[in-house]
Amino acid sequence: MQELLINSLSNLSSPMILFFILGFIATMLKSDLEIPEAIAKGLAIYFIMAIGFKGGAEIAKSGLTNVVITSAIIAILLGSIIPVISYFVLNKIGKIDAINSCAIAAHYGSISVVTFVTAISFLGSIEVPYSGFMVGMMAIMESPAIFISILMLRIVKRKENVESRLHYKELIKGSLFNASIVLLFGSMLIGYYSGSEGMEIVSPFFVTPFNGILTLFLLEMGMLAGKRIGEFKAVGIFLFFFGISMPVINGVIAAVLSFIIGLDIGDRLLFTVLSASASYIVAPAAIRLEMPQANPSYYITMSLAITFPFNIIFGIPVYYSLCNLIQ
Amino acid sequence: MQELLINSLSNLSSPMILFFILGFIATMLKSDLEIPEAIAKGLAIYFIMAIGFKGGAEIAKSGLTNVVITSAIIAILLGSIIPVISYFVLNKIGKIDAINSCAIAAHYGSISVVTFVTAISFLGSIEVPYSGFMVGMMAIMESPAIFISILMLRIVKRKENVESRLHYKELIKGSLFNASIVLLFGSMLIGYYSGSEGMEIVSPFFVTPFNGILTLFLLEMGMLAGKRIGEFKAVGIFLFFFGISMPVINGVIAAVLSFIIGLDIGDRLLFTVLSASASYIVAPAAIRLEMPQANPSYYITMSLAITFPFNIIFGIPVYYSLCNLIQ
Amino acid sequence: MQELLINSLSNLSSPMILFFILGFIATMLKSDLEIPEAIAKGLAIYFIMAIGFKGGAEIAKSGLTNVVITSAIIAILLGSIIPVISYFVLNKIGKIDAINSCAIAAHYGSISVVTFVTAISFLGSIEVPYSGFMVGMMAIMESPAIFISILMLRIVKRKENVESRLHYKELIKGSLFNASIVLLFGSMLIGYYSGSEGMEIVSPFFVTPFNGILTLFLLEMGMLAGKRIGEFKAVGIFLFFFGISMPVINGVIAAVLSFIIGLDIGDRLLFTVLSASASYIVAPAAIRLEMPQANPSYYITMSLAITFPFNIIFGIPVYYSLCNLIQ
Amino acid sequence: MKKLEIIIETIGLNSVIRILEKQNISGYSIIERVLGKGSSGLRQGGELSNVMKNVLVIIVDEPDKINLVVKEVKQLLKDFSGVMFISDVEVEN
Amino acid sequence: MKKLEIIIETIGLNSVIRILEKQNISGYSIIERVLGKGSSGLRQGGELSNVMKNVLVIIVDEPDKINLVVKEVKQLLKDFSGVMFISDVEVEN
Amino acid sequence: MKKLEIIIETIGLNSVIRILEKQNISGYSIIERVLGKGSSGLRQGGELSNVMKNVLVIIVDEPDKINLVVKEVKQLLKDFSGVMFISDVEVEN
Ligand SMILES: Nc1ncnc2c1ncn2[C@@H]1O[C@H](COP(=O)(O)O)[C@@H](O)[C@H]1O
Ligand SMILES: Nc1ncnc2c1ncn2[C@@H]1O[C@H](COP(=O)(O)O)[C@@H](O)[C@H]1O
Ligand SMILES: Nc1ncnc2c1ncn2[C@@H]1O[C@H](COP(=O)(O)O)[C@@H](O)[C@H]1O
Ligand code: NA
Ligand code: NA
Ligand code: NA
Repeated sequence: MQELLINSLSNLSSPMILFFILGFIATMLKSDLEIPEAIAKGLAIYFIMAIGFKGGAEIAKSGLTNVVITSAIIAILLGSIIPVISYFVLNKIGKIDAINSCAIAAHYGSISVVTFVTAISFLGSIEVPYSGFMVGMMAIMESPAIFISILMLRIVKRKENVESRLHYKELIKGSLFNASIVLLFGSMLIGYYSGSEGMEIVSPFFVTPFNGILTLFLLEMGMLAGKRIGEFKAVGIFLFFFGISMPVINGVIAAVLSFIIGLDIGDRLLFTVLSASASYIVAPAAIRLEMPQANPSYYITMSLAITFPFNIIFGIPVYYSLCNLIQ
Repeated sequence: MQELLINSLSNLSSPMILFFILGFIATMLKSDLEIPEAIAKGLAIYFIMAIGFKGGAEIAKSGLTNVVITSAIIAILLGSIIPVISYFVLNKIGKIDAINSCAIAAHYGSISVVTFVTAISFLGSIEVPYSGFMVGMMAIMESPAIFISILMLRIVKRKENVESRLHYKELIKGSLFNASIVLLFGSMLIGYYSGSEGMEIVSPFFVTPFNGILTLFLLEMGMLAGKRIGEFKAVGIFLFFFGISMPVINGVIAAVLSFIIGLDIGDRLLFTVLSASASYIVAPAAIRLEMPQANPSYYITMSLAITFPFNIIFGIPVYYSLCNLIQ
Repeated sequence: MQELLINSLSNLSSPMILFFILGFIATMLKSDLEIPEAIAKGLAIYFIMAIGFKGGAEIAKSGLTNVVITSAIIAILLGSIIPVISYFVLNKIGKIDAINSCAIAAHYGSISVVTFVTAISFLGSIEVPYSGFMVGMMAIMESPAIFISILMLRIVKRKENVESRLHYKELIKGSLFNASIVLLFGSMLIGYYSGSEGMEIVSPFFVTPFNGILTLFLLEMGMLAGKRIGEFKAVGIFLFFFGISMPVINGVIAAVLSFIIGLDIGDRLLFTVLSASASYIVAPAAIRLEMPQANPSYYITMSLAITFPFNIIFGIPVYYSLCNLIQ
Repeated sequence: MKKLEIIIETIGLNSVIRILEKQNISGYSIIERVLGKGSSGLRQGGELSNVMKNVLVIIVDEPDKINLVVKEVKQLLKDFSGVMFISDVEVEN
Repeated sequence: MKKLEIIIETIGLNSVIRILEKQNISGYSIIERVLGKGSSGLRQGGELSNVMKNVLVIIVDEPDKINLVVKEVKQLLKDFSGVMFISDVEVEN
Repeated sequence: MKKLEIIIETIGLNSVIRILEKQNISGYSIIERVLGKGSSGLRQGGELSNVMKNVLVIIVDEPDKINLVVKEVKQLLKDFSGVMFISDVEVEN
């Protein structure tokens, strides 16, 4: 408990988190702080390259054990069961209609890269190591929930004979070959292949200023999140609570599963964070295409303006304590 | 005198200033060098974060003395009298109409962040320290001149029964909660709160490459300034001389006042530079809203293409000698 | 031969090249990886500043010998004969019409900054020095081929009495005062003038993270190149082979000439790379203006999507072995 | 139906939106970063304050509604740089 | 000739282009980053997924061809947010 | 009044502006980064030279003035990729 407090406070006094909060508040105050989107997109690419490369280089150094395969199975499992659980919570408890339930479920089953990056930075600050292959787990967890949710909607709606609109080709392209997956796996491969020598070449850009650049990125993310605050009312009280409690539930599931397969604390935290996080880049684009009747205000606001800030500010230290408890 | 020469030459041979001049000349030659605005806006945010954070961290280390309060009073005072003096010079000596006089006065009473950043870099190069709270003084000096100028216009025009168009809400929002003020104070708070530990985390991004990044930014600023060169003729000879002499007058006032309240040379230079500088981001937006009859070509060209280059290239070392003289 | 293999493999395992390939493949897979153009343009400016400054500072340190003048003559010579040779290969062997032959010839006679930057990074990795003035040679070689090609077209077409459309003013402005030339020479001057002291100030931004930032830039360049893959078919088999064999021919000419004038291996490689590279920023803009009947799909696709990848991935180590052979 | 196109300096956009909201306009579109020239001189961007850029607002609606908007925007254009023009369109839905 | 303007959410652009290609439309223009408001609420950008942005597609062609496109896009607009309007233009070439 | 819309490749913009200036056109607007397809193939951006992007120039003026501009731009469009169309608008000021 005391440890949780210490970690929470240390997290809350990290410049990264504080700049996120600053961005959030600045936008709420309707400050005219403009966020050049190009910069945000450029930084997103930077972080994917940085963590991918670092993960690959780490694997090159320490090798891969069998735990990778078990981990990959767990990753797919988590990506498949979280949307199902989420759907039932939304539809049965929250009485949210089937389409919006499926749409939201897809987001919570998928993952948020920035939350993962922040968790890595948190582990660095408390000097807890993690395995390079966990970056691959993130890539693996990005798409299954999207497929599962689309499947769920088809099952639920099969009687209604809803005009089917499955863009197979675009969906698979968008989910398997989407930007972040290709770039993540690619960067891992490059990091693996170019090893510690390559690491030396790129580390003044990808390692040394990593945390500093993260403050700038989280400031921008805070502004993006704060910009949606006006749509809170539209979201409603149930979905708001869903947005801060579902991550904890998903986190617990992941913490337990990753403990069972015998992962170390760092990797367990990362699995927990991945499960707790909700997608706001890949999932919205896929779901908008597949479920046009679902309301994008719901899922974008929830994942970007509720769950993301919650995870970044409070979630990560809480999940860390959680992982420490379960052993 | 000799010292002035040395400082001027050293300033003129700094890569930052040289790249500014390069950008200016390149654009004058109508080179097709395009300036991605998104990059310029992103860099502006970087510098505000960097100096804010550094200022806050410095305060955390050295504490605050009573001089802060006197300084804040001086800051507000300078921000209030400079527009009044400017107005009289413009209207009585230059025979500029009341509206344009008020509009221009607002710009010279407000401040330019980039000029301040360049002065900080100059102090660094001659290894003269400055106080962290001076960043706060910059934030304080941004808005008063805008309010004073609007007030002046109302007084001057009260007989004419000009249809009043005061956007109270937008004006106050735009002046008190504008991007740079919120971000500056926020970054200072974060720097203060996360202290030297936080500084260590962000310094590879906010400190080490600071001067290098400044060369890129000043290149872009030089290009933006050079782009307006075509409007020089529209501005006219009087306003041109105003643009290079008013800064010196304002600088002298600030140098004297800051000497009286007993500040050290570094802080005095910064007060002088703030007073000498003219706003080209915050003030134009506010004044365009409040004084639509004023000609934006005047104030934007003057502050961005005349006063800013003058201050950057010649002003800063001159002001430094000035501050050294007054003691 | 063995050395070539080693250098080729070492080049192929450098993170820079690997990220280029990743970008290329990702875009071919139609991944939705978006490239914020503003970032690419900002990075292009960064690299021009970085190599220009470094070149100038190096000249300040080691001085200039007579070889610079001979080199400049060679640079102009190469820029003048390559388009002529290219024209004949295209028009006589490939049976490409005169206008498109001239247009393409202009691109292969001009140079690619990014290829040059990658070659510098390659020399760094094998610890072979090069002279600062070579950056100036790049600037010198940018425009002659464009003028020569326009001249060739006029000669070829003189009988047809084609309506002449020479935008003298815009052409000269665009070719002599274009962005990269002004910025390159300007940065060299600044580097020369501010010397090793200036170098110290900017090196945490322009030197330390240089290779790391290059990975990000080459990723983006790979994506831009990959985006044009669809137009390969339009280009046809002859032009494709031209795009990978003409660079080698041009490279051999440059390797021989630069050996004759007695340059060191590093400088010879750079001359070879400059000659082998094809322009995809400056030349397209100039040629589009002067030869509107030429098909931009040809020259942009060839220089950006065929020759550039070829040079980056295979060319540079091959040219290095070539230069080593010729002695 | 009528299409109303308003080109106005960027800082006037909020006021236009307020009018559209007041008149309960059902839909509109905004294109940012419109450069141009008019009675108030050149607006060619190239500054960080956005004072030298315009936006284009497109509104397609019933003639009556458009007229109400036109009346109010006309007032606005006394204080902000901009122009406004109307044309006939056929809406397909 | 007729001018057809389609404002549609960004992720629908590919489908529109496919229709234009199918109908052998000779030319079209695209303006990206169009914000707006409509029956599906605000689309004010500010997210990294481009789900909250529109594009404007402009097609000038023979009335008959435009009608064929309109018919297919109408179908598309059941699934994607967007509007579509037609006006008369005179083409000068 | 007439509205003239010119879509032309980016490097032709300066020539268009020169024509507008010569004809003393009182106002015009420019939208940059217009992508598209036409007789000269796809222009989908994605290069650093801006050769593969268009601009849209909008000019609202008297029919006579528009005609003078049209005549000159027609000449220009022999050398630059682009199209041009005219429609009727009602200006509200
Ligand atoms: N006749 C016109 N045709 C097209 N756009 C115009 C016209 N007049 C003005 N504009 C646009 O409206 C903006 C403001 O116009 P003004 O208030 O006349 O300075 C200009 O910067 C142009 O973008
Ligand atoms: N009446 C309208 N006038 C202009 N643009 C509209 C109109 N209605 C909708 N739009 C545009 O079309 C987009 C989608 O509309 P909707 O499908 O109605 O939500 C909006 O975000 C607007 O950009
Ligand atoms: N029929 C059309 N409708 C709309 N835009 C067009 C049309 N034809 C051409 N364009 C635009 O004009 C540009 C140049 O056209 P072109 O000269 O025909 O290649 C294209 O890239 C399009 O942006
Ligand atoms: Na998740
Ligand atoms: Na001032
Ligand atoms: Na070449």
